[in-house]
Amino acid sequence: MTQYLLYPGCSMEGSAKAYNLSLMEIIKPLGFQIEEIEDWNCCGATEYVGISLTPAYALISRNLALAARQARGNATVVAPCSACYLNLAKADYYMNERPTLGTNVNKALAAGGLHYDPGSLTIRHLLDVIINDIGLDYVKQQVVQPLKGLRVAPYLGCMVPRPDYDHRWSGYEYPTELDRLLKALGAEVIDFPLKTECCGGHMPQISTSTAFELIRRLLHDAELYQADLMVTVCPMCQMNLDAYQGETNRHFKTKFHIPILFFTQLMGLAFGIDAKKLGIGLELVSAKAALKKIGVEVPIDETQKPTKRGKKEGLPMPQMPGDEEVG
Amino acid sequence: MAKQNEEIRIGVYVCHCGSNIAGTVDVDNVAKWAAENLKDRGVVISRDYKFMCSSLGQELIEKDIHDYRLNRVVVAACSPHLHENTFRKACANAGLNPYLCELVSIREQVSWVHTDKVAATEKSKAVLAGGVERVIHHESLEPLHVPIHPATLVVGGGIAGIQAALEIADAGFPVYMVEREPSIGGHMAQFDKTFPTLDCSACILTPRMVSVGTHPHVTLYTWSEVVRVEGYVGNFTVTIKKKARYVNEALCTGCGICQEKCPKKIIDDVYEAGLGFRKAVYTPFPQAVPKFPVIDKPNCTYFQKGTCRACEKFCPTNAIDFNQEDEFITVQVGNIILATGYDLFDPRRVESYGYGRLANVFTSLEFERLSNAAGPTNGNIVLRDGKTTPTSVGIIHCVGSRDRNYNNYCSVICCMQGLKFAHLVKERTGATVYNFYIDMRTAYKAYDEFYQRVLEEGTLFVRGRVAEVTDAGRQVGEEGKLIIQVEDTLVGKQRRIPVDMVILSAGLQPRNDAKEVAKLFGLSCSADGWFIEKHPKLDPVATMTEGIFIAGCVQGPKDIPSSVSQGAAASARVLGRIQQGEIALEPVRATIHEDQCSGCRICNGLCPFNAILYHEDRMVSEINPALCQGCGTCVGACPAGAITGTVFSDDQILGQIEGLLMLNVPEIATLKETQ
Amino acid sequence: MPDNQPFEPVIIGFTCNWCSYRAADLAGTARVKYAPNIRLVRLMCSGRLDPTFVIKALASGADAVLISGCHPGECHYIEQNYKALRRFMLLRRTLVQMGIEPQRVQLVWASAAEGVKLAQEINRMVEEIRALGPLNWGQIPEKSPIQDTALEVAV
Amino acid sequence: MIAQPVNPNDPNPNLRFLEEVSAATAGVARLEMCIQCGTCGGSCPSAADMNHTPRMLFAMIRAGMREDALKSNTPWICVSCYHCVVRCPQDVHITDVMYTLKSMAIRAKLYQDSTGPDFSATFVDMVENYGRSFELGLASLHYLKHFPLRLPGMAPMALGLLSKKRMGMMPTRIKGIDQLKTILERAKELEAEK
Amino acid sequence: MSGNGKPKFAMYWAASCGGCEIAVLNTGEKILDIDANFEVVFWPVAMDAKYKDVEAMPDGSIFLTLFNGGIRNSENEEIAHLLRKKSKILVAFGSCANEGCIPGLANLSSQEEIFETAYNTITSENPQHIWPQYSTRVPEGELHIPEFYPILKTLEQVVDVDYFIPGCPPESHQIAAVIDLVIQVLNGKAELPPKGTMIGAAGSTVCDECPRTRNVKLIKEFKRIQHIQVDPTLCLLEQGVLCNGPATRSGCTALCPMAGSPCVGCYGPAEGVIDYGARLMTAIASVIDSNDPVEIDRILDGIPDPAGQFYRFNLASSLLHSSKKAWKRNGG
Repeated sequence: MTQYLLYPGCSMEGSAKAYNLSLMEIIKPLGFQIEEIEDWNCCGATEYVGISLTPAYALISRNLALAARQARGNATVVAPCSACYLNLAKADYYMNERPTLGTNVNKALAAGGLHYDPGSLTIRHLLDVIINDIGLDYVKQQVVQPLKGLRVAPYLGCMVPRPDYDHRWSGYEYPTELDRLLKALGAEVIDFPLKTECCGGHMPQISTSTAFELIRRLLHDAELYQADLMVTVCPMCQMNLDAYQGETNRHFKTKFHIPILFFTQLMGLAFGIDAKKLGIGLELVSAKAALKKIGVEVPIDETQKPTKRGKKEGLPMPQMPGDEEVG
Repeated sequence: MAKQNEEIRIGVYVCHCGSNIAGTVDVDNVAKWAAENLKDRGVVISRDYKFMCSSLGQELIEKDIHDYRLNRVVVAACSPHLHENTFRKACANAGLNPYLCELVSIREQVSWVHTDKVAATEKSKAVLAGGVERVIHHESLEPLHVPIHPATLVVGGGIAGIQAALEIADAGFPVYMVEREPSIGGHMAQFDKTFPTLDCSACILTPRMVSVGTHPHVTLYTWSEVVRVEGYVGNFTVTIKKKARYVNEALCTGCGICQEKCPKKIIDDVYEAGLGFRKAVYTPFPQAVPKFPVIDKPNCTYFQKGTCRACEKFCPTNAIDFNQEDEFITVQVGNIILATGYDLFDPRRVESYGYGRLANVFTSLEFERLSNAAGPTNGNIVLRDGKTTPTSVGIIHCVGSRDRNYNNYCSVICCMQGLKFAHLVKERTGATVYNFYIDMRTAYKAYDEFYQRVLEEGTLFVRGRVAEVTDAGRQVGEEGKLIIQVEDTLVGKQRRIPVDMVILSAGLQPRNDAKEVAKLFGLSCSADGWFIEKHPKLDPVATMTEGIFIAGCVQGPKDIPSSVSQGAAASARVLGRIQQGEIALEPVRATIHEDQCSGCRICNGLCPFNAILYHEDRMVSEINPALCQGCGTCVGACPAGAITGTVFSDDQILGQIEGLLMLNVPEIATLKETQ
Repeated sequence: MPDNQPFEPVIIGFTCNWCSYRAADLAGTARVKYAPNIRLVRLMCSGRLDPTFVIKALASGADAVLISGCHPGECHYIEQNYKALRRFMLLRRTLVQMGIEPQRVQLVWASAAEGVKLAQEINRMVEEIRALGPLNWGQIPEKSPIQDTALEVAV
Repeated sequence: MIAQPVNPNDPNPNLRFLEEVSAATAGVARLEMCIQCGTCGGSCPSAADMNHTPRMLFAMIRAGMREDALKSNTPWICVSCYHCVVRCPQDVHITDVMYTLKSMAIRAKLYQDSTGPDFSATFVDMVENYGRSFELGLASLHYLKHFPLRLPGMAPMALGLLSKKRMGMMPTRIKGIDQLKTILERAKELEAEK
Repeated sequence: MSGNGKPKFAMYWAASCGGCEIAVLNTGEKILDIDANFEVVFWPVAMDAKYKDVEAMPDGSIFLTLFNGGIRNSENEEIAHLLRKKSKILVAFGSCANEGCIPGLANLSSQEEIFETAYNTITSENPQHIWPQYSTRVPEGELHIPEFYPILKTLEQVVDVDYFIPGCPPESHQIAAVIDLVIQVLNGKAELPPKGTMIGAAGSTVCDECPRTRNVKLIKEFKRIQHIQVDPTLCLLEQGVLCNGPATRSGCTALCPMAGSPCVGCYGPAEGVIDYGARLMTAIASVIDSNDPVEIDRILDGIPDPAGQFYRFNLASSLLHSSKKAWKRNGG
């Protein structure tokens, strides 16, 4: 019986409040035991490493050290935020691959009376735990209000499937975990080509033009595929796509209206939990209209969809793993 | 080991090798030292000479053998891999058993790798002493003579195998060819044109296939696999599993009615590379050799549902036989040629290229079928919808090759293949064609000329490994297209190039069952899975297992010309053997002494060549000398010391160790040279 | 040896005829320089290695032993180098118990193409052993001077 | 970390730059393995805004063009999406090399546009003082300095976030802030020693 | 026992447990043959005799001496030389004299460690660490006790030996056979084997006499006999139990394996084997069923004491003869 330690990450208290609320709501129906790492600190995002190596890794590793101290037996650290997940996983990985880094980090930790042996904790993203530990079958059982007719774009972002040090995901480019989960919730999942493209990361703070272009691409494709809303697994993605959607529209003179929700929020809805409790309404691009559809059939004009895998006539397509479930 | 009461009389010869050795080693000093200090070890004469390998040097040895009644010879010169045989011959000429000679290396292992004269000279003495202590325990040996059975087994009916089979059969010797598929022809039969000359693959291949099929000296087993290999060079016993065809070859005329009438249509993953269909009873292609179809049991309605029998009903000669069963045939052969070819790298693994996800991304083999007049589209190059002709096509090189995430090696053929595709697309569709490459490799006769030609034809070349192929349009002009995103490294900018069709020049990789096949034939595979040749340069078609040869892509990625050359080369080696009638094997062998063997069976599992057999009755193990390859693993493992190995016996090696450590106060200088 | 001399270890190297011995040849033809402290014994395969050889070398004055064979999966006799690996791992455990530092017996994979690698490994090992100091294993003192040969048995 | 250091006796200082970068990078950089295929530049979602594609940057590092390399905006435009890393046929740790170049540029004061460095600096200050990042403070500080003109445009969003309580007005400070500070101090010393 | 010109017989007990003596008595009536055919002149365990009596004997006057025990101290060595001088035929009798046997395992430890164990463990209260002094001054003069050597040596390592009888102890039927042989020789009915022969043993290894069925061997895990239910008919080694049988000289009729307990190797190496332990190691290692270093390591963890396992009886006669710290004390 592994013990799950939650590393919420800073945004869960701020911009990603909805993520936090919905997570706290769904762990009950999921029968999921998880305790927060006491007095955790910021992981440094993508900023600290850009300034100084050892301090950056010391900052991350303090959390690992705390978690290890809090752990009883083999513990798994669960991070809902992709950037946090990657930072923690990376520190754990590199402290091994580069022993000098490992020793230096531990020297630093020692100054604070802490120590961490790389490899002693398992670091995983929330989605991974829900899919692989709790399991889709169990999730299905909890669904009381299938998200029928809701067309969702599954958006994973970069830092969950890449670089994926211990190969937990079904692919670097086109992982299907999120698709499978949303299908299990009864939603209509579009085969979103940009599911692992970048949301712009910290670019809004550094080069707006760069950021807006990245955001535009995602919204553009989501619209093209007539998605009612986009589902994210990461506060930063949600923040960029939601909070900067307006600015992006202004920038490109576009009229995108793509609500961005966290997968935990949709799980909550499917589990029949009151929308308000799930922090729905906290998004800046309102999801009201989209959510109205739930339970109502809205036929989608298939011909509008860009052709992907060929139709029945013509030359046969190569078989793909999981063909039966996809499409 | 040395016979008791035999007086050991050793001659020692230290070679100058011009200045190669003498330049660093005080050879005269070494020779004198040996004469004085190794006298009591049986050294009766010790000389140094300018070039021991010269005829004069050899005569010197021969003369001494007579004059001094030498019964052992130690030469300190170059590596045994270079001149061991030279000096063995010299001894033989003087009537001394060649195996009573020992060559120790003071060139490759001393003069060429050390600079300090004192150190080098001291080490030479040690090495020489080692040789002397070793040679004392040498014994007279005779090479093993093994008769060669004139028949040959060729595994794999691709172009390499076909070439090999025909060469041998034309020389008048029997050949058994085993092919897994219903027809021979291999990958080449799937191609449309062949680079760089663009002659039609079928046109040059089919005649060869026919002559194999009709050759009086070739026995052809298609739809068959080798399941067992016993014996050794000159005398292999091979068991072939002839899978049930459910078609009586004696009655079948190959008229093809059964194929017309069969109601079951299946995607043909092998010959049509998944791009076309075949029936449940089929010959892969019209020119198939042999012409007899096979019934694909798992897909046959009758076998699955018990009804149908359409083929049986319509067969004019009642050749359909649903009761046929797998046959097991045993053949005797003297040599084996493996030409089992390659598998195409599966581009599904490169997610970012979208193969399998994006309809209009094709593999090289798919394109070969697409452009093949006999293919599913009769040679029309069209998109997956079966009708639209592409207006722009991107050809991506190095797919799955030169990539640590997949195969680390270069697949050799992809560049030329990409150029060929470019030409064909241009010729047939007039579409704009892009080639995306890391390095353009056209190193072979008339290959670069072909590159020039394709350049002239206006194919656009982009130096850069394609990052991704996507259908996610970003800007105008990209909708409904496949966008190839790449850094044009010569411009230093990222480009997004919209095309209608993408062709992946996928790499070659070892057959997925290469490792099992290797085990079956007692060969070894490289880490990549290609079969290892005896010598990468000087013996590319032989293997470490005597009597088994390799040809074509089984040894590594190759194009048709190289495969054919190897097929011919392998057959030449085999013919040489057959002509000799017998071969002499190095007497490096292990022997079990029955009286000491307690039958503990420790050694039984250690021999990869299955040379050790255990006699239940006498409770002792025995080694088949012809199967034994002389690795000595069992010798080194026997707890009772009941196994001895010739040429590398315990006494010889322990003696050498003592010799090497004899003078153990070497004034070896400090190692400045290495800093 | 005289004290003014720096300690120069003597290392016996057991090499495989098909890979490491050829690698040594290659180092030669390529004129790659390395420490002269190593003396090679050629075996047909690292699988021929009998721990007796290693112990014999150490007991007869060698300061260390280098065992070298084909890379895993590339043995010319298919898989015999794995037997060498197994023996090496067990032998080393025993020798450590006898007080012989593990660095004194090392296993190095080297293909026929790795002349440079072999040279580097040899140099590295020589340095390691020089740092360790001489082994000169204790010999059983000669039988005592008291002359006592058996008398003829006359009955 | 570098497989085979270039000839240490070669006086040409340019040869050292590659080793320096590799050594300063977390994990094993494998920079020396680059075959200039351009997979990174092709994969990069923000390549359009870079002075040099990553590939060019690596060529420059090899050429010992220290100043040009550290002046390049490329590392600052990198969005850490790791596309290049997982696709690189030579398994070069590209993203981490970018971080290294940033920190080197900061140390050498060679960066051209201070937006990136400042943002990181502001962020890091905040983290070092509170142990947590604090979006409102971060954003306002940063925007005042760099995009004063964007502020009005940002207003609705900021207000939105505020009104929806998605931005705390007050930062939270962790209990063990002093412990964290000592750890980071020690870490900085160690970094300096390198 | 009276003189009357019978050939003289001696048996001595150096560093050993005394089991060899028991083994001789175990021969039953054969003992009487000895008495019938020999005059026993020196046999401390059986009759009173003084070293000076032996010294008084003319050189070579003892026809047969069975010497058991290793050479652990100066007394052992002195008597070894003495008996060599006085005997026509000197036989290294039993594992200790042959190869050091269990006392030889002390060669893994330094003299200090041995004394520490012997004189200062729970078994012996000795707070002042008082260790034996080789010479002590007393009013009457100086007292001497034999000097304890840094390592135990085998008989052959100190004197010239004519024949060897292996075993811990030698099997009684083998002893009997040897006695018969010697008597035959005395009566001119047989020839003595060439000097240096191993007598009272067979030429192969224990497996040769072991009735258990054996197959191709592959070992995935080493098990301690007490932890498993042993198959009564199958080769022990194949069951993962470390059995020294394959490398151990036959002649004991495989008593231990037959009794379901692995061979410990007391009969020493097979003919022509230079280093018993090395041979056994190579055999055992070769049949480990793994090519993965990590897994091999895990499997080898099943052999907690390799040196003790592979050199239990013959450390002193092995090529390395002792651990470094044992001989280092006086420079080897």
